[in-house]
Amino acid sequence: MSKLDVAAIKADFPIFKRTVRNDHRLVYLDSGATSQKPFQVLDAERNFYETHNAAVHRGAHLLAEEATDAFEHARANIASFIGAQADDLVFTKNATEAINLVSYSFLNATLKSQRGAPLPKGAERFVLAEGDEILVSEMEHHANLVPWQELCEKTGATLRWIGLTEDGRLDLSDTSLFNNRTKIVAVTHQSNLLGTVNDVPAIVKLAETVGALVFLDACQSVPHMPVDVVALGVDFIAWSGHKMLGPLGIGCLWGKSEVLSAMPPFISGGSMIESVSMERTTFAAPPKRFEAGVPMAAQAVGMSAAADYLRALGMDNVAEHEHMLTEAALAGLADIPGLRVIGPENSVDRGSAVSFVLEGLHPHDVGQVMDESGIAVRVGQHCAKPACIRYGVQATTRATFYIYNDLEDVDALVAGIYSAKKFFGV
Amino acid sequence: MSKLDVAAIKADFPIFKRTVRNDHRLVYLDSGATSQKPFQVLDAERNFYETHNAAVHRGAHLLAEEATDAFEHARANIASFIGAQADDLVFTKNATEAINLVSYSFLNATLKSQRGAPLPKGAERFVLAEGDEILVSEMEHHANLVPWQELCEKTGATLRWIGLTEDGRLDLSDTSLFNNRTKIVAVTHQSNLLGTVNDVPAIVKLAETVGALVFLDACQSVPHMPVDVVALGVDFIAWSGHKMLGPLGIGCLWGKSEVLSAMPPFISGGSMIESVSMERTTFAAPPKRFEAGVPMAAQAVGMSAAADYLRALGMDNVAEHEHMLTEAALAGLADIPGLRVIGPENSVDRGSAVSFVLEGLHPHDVGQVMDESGIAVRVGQHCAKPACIRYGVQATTRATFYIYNDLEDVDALVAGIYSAKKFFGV
Amino acid sequence: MKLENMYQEIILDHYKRPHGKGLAEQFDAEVHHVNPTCGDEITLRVSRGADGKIVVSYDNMGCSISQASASIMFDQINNLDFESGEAAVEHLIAMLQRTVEADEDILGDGIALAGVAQYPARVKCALLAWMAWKDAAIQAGADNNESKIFTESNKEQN
Amino acid sequence: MKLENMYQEIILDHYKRPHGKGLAEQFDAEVHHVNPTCGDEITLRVSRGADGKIVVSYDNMGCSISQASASIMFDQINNLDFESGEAAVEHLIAMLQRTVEADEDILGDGIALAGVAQYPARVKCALLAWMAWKDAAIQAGADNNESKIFTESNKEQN
Ligand SMILES: Cc1ncc(COP(=O)(O)O)c(C=O)c1O
Ligand SMILES: Cc1ncc(COP(=O)(O)O)c(C=O)c1O
Repeated sequence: MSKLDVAAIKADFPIFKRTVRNDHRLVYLDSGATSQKPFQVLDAERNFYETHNAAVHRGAHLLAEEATDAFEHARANIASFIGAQADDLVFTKNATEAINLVSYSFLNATLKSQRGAPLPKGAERFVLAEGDEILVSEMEHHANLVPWQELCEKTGATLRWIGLTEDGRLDLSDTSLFNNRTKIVAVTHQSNLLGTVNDVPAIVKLAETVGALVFLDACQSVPHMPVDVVALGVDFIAWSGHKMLGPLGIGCLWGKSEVLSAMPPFISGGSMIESVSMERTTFAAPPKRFEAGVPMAAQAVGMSAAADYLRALGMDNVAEHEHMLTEAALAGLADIPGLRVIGPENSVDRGSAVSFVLEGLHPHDVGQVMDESGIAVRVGQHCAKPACIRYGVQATTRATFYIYNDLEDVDALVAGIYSAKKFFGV
Repeated sequence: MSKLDVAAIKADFPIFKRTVRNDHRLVYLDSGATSQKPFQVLDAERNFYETHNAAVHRGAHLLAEEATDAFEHARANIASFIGAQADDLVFTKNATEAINLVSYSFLNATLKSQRGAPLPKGAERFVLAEGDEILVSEMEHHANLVPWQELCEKTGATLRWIGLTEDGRLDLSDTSLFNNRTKIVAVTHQSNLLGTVNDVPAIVKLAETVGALVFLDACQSVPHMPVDVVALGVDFIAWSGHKMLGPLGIGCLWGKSEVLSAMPPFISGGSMIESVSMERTTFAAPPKRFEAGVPMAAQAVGMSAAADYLRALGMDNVAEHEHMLTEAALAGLADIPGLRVIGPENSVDRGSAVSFVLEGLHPHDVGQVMDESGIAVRVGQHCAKPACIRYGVQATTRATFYIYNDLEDVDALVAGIYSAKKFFGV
Repeated sequence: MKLENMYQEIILDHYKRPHGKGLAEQFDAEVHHVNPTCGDEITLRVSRGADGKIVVSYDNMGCSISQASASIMFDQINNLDFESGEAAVEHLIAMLQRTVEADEDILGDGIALAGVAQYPARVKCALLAWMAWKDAAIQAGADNNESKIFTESNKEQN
Repeated sequence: MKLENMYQEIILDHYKRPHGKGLAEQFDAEVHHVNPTCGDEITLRVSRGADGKIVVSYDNMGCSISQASASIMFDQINNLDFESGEAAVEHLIAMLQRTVEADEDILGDGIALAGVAQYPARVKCALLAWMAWKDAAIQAGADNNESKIFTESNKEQN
């Protein structure tokens, strides 16, 4: 049983006041792409603009002080949401930038080291030699794949990947993938396509034996389950605000402090420097070193309010609620003739992203029929084309659940699939 | 005479409803750092979240369609604000990212070309050889200096710079700075420290003779004067939303379409790809190629509303209004004993950023006394340390004016300076 | 129900029994276009006859709209010269942007695609095959005046 | 007026007539700290006597608060051992975070810096010299137990 009061929660989200096509109620099953926002988040952001707006860390007047204070308070609060210290949390525009920040740290450290340019203490961990390896998996979102491909293409490092088992899990049987050339292992915590929750302790253990860094793509975990970076034992995590009830335009990179300190800057400009002359610039300590330019302070304040909202619900309760919906959805889908779930078919170590294909029906067409009755699912490759190829599908239809969904929404999903089949006569 | 009705404008900005220290009215003279936001902008952003929120370019359901439509409409509207086409406008998190996008295009094209990796047609313009030159100026904001220093440090290119005359202008007398090794000339349209408006046609002409690209930092021009990219004849401009009444967390890079098409990607991930496999990825055309991850759609909508707001006032009127305030401020400051303006002392080819130092008084202390009576000025190096060094000052106090300022604010500034002198007995 | 405007019988017929699907062995140019969000793909080949007529063949995967539209494309512009084919593509685009009334003489069964205009996310599906044809025809040198109008956003760039 | 709480007479006196300003020729460690937003700078040198006492000298540029605070720092911790000096630094930090009552025995004229706590943007100014001292002392090997507490955000990293 779920401890969430979905009716009360829904009342906090203005978007559910509108109706969609043909005056249907909105059945929003696309939180895996982006979540809806409660008024508490929107109010926090607006309040920042209406009463404290100023450029943070750039002035000494009252508004600048208040804005800086609000921004840094948000940082501390979001850090505490994942069990971290404020100084180890970097704000980015989205998770994608956060991943690129890490991949470019390797590029920049490598190039600077080749030219004997100054590097922070400990930067050797980020210096790549020809033939060094970057290890990802076949279930990665493009955001956690393409930056590493690009890094390899520019440095001569080799990209390797962990394959997938038939039932949608990482195939960790080939432990030679973890070897002494492996510099970093970058994998997702929870697959946005398959729903699989990966065995992080196992990966950390394998990486530790070869001294590789571990980067965890937490886009689909931080919004949906309790995450404690210390307990996870990884070196980095990244996620976006917009998938956890927060504003668009903000993401986070968390890193162990000694690892962040060892990284040269990525995006450079104002506020990330210590001292600048035409000839030479020295850089601030993290997190500032990685936050060039006027930052998204209002969005940080909004994201912090989102963390408060989720904390008040209890992340255990959120996970339990989604688990309940996932079990119901998997059960409902199992009965549908011609339907194949792409990803684990049971609810063990599994989040609420449920992807499927229907024989004789293209996902785009399925999604269209559902949309016509107000059900918003996502169709396509979900930025995870390699995993689609792995499972021999061109695209899937995907439903994802969140705190404002209930069993009625699951029923709507199942009914929607039957309508689509009927509409197309398959 | 100004054509702006400042009282009516002020009524649109919620922040002026509050008071600051000691219940003083807010005299906001720090728009050069960030501008305040009218309710029209805040409403537009909130309306997006409350009624259309979805991940853009990633779904086929109704909300996704509406969100995509709102986002792309915003792009077209903002592009038209600078006389450009929608497809040539890239959204970034701020101007700083936009500048880095260009500097990293050089880095990435150079590295990919060295390794024979695929590059877009025309990318040779971005390939650097040892000894190639990047030309900036001594008045650049750190955002338009440090990325180029970093690029040089990583590629072996040489950074050169245009010096400054005593009265705060670019010294274009040494034309040998423009030579056939010059790959790009990156200069500011209007200095955020000095207020100087640079002679763009002269720079474009010099650059053209040697075939160099021209990048214009338009952070302090687009918000304050009519800007038409076609008339300017440059290859790129960049600016931020937050300085033109728009939200934090969004900036723009505009580039000529054949130049943008020639650039390899910078930040990579979802939505910027054409096709992905584990082995190889191909990329979308601009602007998408440069917008990896879920973008800041709500902020784009807010920034578009800001463009509408300014367009309704008329950018000519905005410029004229600021000019009037600048003349009054320069006149008032000229009478203050021991005060030295850093930057042009007259109002010819000059924007509304007015920096000054006072004999025997540190800017931090000046700013503090002003703040105590509600006047928000910025103190420090304004992310332009090299220009501070050039003029032999450690820091300055800076007032910047915008549409919600009037002559009373100028009087408050002048009176504030006198109070500071009195307080410290100098 | 609006949905039936898009999924007209005639569209579903083309989808289920596509015309001209299958690649020719001989060709002057081949293109591969994809819709990156949904994964729809088409490989399309053209050869130019001495008379300037362009023969098209294709193979594709995708949703009902993209497949039906490819089938209709084959019916309408196979064996036409570049100008006539391009005119049909432009007419289809205009119809989907609702700036013209659909002309059955030009689009044939394609007029049934008019319902797609209500669903902006699907417009790309309807255009995929036609844009691929245009790209291939240009690559085969069919556009004597080297049309500069053409910029296909999904075209491979790298 | 709150402003006078920060700019007390005693602060302005130190600002106008700073104590101990000027760099010693001999030293075991030198640091250069800056406040990047406002440009305040300090160069600070320490040498360690055989008795463990640390002799400090400095040169600086900056606002009244940062200069007065450097002068007070000189009065209070020049010629102290590391532990006593560090305790003073910690006490100053705590006072500026308003977590302790200021103790004149430890901070001397530094208690007059308490008014700075009202202006968070100025706290850095008040701390600049003291943090530089701590950094220099550690670099000179004065902290036998290699204190891990110390992380100075303005320290040069590259
Ligand atoms: C001239 C100039 N260039 C660049 C920037 C950087 O803009 P942002 O911090 O919004 O990226 C600014 C403002 O901070 C500026 O005034
Ligand atoms: C697993 C995963 N990784 C990375 C991303 C990228 O996040 P964003 O687009 O917010 O940068 C997403 C979502 O799009 C995701 O689901």
